Amino acid sequence: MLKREVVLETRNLSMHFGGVRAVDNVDFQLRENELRCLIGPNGAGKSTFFKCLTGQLVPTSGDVIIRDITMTGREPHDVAGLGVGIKTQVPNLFDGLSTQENLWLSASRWHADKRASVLVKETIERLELGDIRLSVVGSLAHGQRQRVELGMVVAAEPWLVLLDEPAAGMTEEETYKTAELIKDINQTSALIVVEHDMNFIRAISNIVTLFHQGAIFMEDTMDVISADPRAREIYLGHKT
Amino acid sequence: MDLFFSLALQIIYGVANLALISLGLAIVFGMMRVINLAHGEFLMLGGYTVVVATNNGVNIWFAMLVLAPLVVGIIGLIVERCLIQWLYGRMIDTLLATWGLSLLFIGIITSIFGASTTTVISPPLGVVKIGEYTSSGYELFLILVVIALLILVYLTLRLTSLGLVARATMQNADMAACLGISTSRIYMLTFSLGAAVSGLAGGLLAPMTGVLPNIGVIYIAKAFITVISGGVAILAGTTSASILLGGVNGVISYVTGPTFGEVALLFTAIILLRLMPTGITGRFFRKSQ
Amino acid sequence: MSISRRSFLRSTAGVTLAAPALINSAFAASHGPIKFVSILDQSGGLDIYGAPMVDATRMAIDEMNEAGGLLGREIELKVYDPQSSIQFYTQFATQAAAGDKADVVHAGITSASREAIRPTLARYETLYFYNTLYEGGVCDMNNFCTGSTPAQTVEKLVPYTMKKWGKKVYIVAADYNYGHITAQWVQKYVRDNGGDPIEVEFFPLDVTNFGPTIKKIQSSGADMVMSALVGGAHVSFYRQYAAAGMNKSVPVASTTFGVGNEHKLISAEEGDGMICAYSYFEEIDSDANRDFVARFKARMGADAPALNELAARSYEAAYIWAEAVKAAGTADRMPVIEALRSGVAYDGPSGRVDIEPKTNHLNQNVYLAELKNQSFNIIESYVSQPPTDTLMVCDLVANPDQSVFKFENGLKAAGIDI
Amino acid sequence: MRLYGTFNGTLVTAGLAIIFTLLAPSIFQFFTIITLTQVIGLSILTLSLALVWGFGGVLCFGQSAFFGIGAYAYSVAAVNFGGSTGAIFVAIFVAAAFAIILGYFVFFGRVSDVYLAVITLTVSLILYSLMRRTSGPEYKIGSALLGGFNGTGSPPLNMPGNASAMLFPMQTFYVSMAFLIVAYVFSGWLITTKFGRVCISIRENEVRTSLLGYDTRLYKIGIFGISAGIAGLGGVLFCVGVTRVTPDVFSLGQSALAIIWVIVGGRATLIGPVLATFVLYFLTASLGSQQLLNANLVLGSILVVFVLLVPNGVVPTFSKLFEKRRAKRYSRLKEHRIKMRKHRSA
Repeated sequence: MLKREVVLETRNLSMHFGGVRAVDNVDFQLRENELRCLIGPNGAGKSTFFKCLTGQLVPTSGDVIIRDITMTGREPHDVAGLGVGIKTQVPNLFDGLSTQENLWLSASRWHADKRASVLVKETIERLELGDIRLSVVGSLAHGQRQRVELGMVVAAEPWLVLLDEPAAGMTEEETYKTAELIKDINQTSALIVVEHDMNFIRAISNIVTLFHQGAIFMEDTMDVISADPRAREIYLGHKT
Repeated sequence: MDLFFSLALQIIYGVANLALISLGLAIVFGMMRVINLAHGEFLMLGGYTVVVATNNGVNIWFAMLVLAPLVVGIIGLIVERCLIQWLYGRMIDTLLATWGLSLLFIGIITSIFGASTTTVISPPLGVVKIGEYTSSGYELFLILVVIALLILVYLTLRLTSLGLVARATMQNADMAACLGISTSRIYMLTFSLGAAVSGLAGGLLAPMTGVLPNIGVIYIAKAFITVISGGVAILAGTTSASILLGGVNGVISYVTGPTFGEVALLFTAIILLRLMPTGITGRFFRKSQ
Repeated sequence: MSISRRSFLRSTAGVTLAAPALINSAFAASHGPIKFVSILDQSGGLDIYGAPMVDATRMAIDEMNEAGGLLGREIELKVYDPQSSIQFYTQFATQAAAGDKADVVHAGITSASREAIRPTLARYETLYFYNTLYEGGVCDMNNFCTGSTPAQTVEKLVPYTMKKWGKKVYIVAADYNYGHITAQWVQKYVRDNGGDPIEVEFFPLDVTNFGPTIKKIQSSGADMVMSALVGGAHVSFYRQYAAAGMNKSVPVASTTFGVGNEHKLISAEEGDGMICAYSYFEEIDSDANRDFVARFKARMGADAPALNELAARSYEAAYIWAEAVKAAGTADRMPVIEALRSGVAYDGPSGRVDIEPKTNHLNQNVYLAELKNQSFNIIESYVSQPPTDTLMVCDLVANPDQSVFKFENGLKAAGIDI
Repeated sequence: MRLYGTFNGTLVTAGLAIIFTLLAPSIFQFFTIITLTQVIGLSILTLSLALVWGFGGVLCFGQSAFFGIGAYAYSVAAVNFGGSTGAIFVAIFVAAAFAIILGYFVFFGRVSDVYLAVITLTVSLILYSLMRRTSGPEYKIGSALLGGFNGTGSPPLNMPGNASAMLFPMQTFYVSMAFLIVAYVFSGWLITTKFGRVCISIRENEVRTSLLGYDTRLYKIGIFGISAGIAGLGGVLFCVGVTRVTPDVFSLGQSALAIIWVIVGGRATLIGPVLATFVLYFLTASLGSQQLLNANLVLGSILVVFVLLVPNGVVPTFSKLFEKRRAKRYSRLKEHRIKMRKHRSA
């Protein structure tokens, strides 16, 4: 099989806060239609890394390259402007608007009104948001809000999706559905998913990147990583 | 040379003056992130306390150093309980409410005392000679008071348990709340303390400027700009911003006259805020108080 | 009455627009009360000036009504408070002229307020009195300016104080039109008397810290300071000046200190020795004035403010207008203007005052007084001084159709080169 | 909050305003009509603040800066041009341009909301100080004097193309109302456009909006500039009404009033603040005609009470109450109908 094209890449990416090296010289590559999970214990730097990708943080040094365009230090809207769908760790929604309106805002960003309406309808079906279609999202439960935000990402039909902890705060059933959804999204787009939940990761991913102390510790399938004693130690402490 | 010294003293006084009128505001802003637009009126109330007290035969030192902070501190406590405490976390609303409060205070004082009030107090210290130049002894005294006040605030923050709790709250209010610190009580005390410091400042300045119901308006803009330029660190912020802005104002005032002194002060502040949107301390002294 | 007037307005709105003046004369009632409107700031920053002026005006009107009114008609006084805000001046002036149909409007403290309402009152042909001391230069048939102008007071104050204290004069003045023009007159008279105006400094009205300037005065070697500082914030100058011990070595003279009752706001030690010039002081030693002061104090009780030129002149201006109404036999505008300009005089607390017809300003006495223990001791008096500054640029006798403010752009623009 | 603004509502309101304009001469006395011009100017200022704050989410504490710039620009331009028509556009343009430059500084400097409020306030205070310091005859723009503390005269409006044909007070009133209605309809239309909806999104959640790929800074500068232009127009009518412009247009008090009016009228509507301006202006003025209560005292109390008890303002609170009542009535009707049906079927 031919190696697919690299769509997202970091070169020597570092992010320092004072003396703390949250991200330290990371070289990372994501290929077309790939689904990659970033895992690691708290403070491993995966969220900081994620924020450097989305433009929410400006890295201290190194580069972020998306589709051959250097995006280092560009604003989040520039990243999103390339057709990248982004879901932040804390749900960022228009709390005063209904689910449908939130989705519509996202869809209409890249599509004409007619197509946008179709996309909104599809998204509502795909994410089973029908019963909260008209609810004001500010009043929804956390898990539902997560789903609405996922919907906003999906509704724009992005070719690359960056998700920060999409399953946090979801019920088991919701988590399962989310995993299915992510696999579904992966049919048409590449994904990076930052996650804690091991079962969730196992359900969706083949290749996983393990962060440790700001650097990539290893990159392999979940099975290999779970089998690796050093990785287990990093991830689970000394309890093994 | 004598001119230089006496001029330098004058500029230091300008800096001290700025620090004095800003400190109360800085305490409230630094610890509570509340911008109190009624700050100028707290100064004004301090001044009125002193004038009313001395007109009724109270010793001027007692009135300035004890009564003014006490009375205004209590007013601050009442304001916090009745108004501010309902608005925490709503920064804009706090701004608006304190603005209303400021108008209210001006209205109340005008209704009670009329547009102007007879003051028989004058700066109670004599004249200090520097070579052939004379300076006001009271201005020297005020410089010392400001230094003492800054040290006192520093020690309070460093050594007392209130200070420790306050510093914790400043660094991370949510965390402090998790540790079981009653932020509500801390805020109440802080606001009252800030008001008391403002009252003291207003009382001390009354002999120099007299009292008018709307004298706060003259102070608020400057205090406001000083505190915002300084950033959230109470001591480092107030001191550094006062030195910078007061220094610019003093030098330019002497060279070109007062017209451009104040304009220079405001321009410095705007440029400063463009370069460092979170104030001097937001940029340079992240961990200071 | 009011209903019919309103419906008339409705049906003739077009006519009204074309000639608002028409209605005024058409409806100027020759019976019923005479309407006297006063628009003066009683709140906001200017209330220290406005409040005593209103008190004095009320007293004048009450006295006239107790004495049976004017021409057998009652005088109805309406007082508006523009709250130190220009927009309310325009609004209330319009209301007074077009709404209340006032026979006379006494209004304005700052020149800005006067300039805002002067065109309105001229357009609606409503007689206008401006009773504040100001920089001079208004040349307007409809507008009588009764306050003292710089040439009247500065001309007397400068030579007297220079002779007493020395020839090197340091000038401090408020940074607005009045301060600038007064400072120019001071410079002129200092030079005319062989002195040296070593420095002129202007202060925005909100400045409270005068430290750097006080140091400059010390190092300048000045013999005296002439102050044209104005407003509540500027009172700080005198306090800080005294606190630096300067009032003993370099004394201060002023044509503005006292109209806001500043001498009551600072202590005796801070103020003693200052020399000021006005056309009225509460301490003037005459029967008319003693009587006036006694009546005012009796009326106001314990809260009576000190009387100054602004208050006394508001009182006198009401009376000189009343004299003119009596002389004209009507309260209508043109006859009253004629009467005012043809030598109607009033013997008031400040002495005899009458209108100088070329300028519609006042010939008035000028007094110099020294401050001692929070009150003024009259040291010199000059009888019936004409408004020489305005006379240099204005002649309403030769050219009556004027409504301009000649000094808006300063003295130089008005052709006075000093 | 509604995403899809009701432009029909705006048109209805505008229709009512036109009816009001036509009826005004027979309702009000002549002098009130004359006074209305300056109140209309102020209400346009309030409208501009309602737009930028209520719909753009940008709390501009110094909105009066643009208002004052408009007033000064108009006065200076009208004196220099010898006519008012071009000067009105100059005023709008200068105010908007100033805001866009200022906006570039603050929005691209990633200044947070509260600091933005403070910086705009500081800018307006600087203008206040600066304009008060232009007393000498040397401070002139063309042939127009700035005048320092005393300010400078503002020429009246004239017929377009004929500078000597001054408008009569009644015509000035009609023109002012026309400007107000146009500004109102324009603002109402603006918030229903795509641009307006993005601005509302930014107010609701700036991060999410930028994650959707919108450069929020540009939109903020856009709405900031537009609202400043509207404020500048308000300044023009205000100074024409007053016949004069003084540095007080930049004062803390002027900024405070605009904010009070928006708060009282309601932050999320356009018509509320405009109505609040009219009501409160005449309330304040009537406080000046009677000397019972200090004006500051009343205004201060209003602001405190509203922030504490009616933070959404009068109009939204009322319409909410109204909607609730309507909803209740509907549900009652529904119950009633169901009961009736049951009754029948039984």
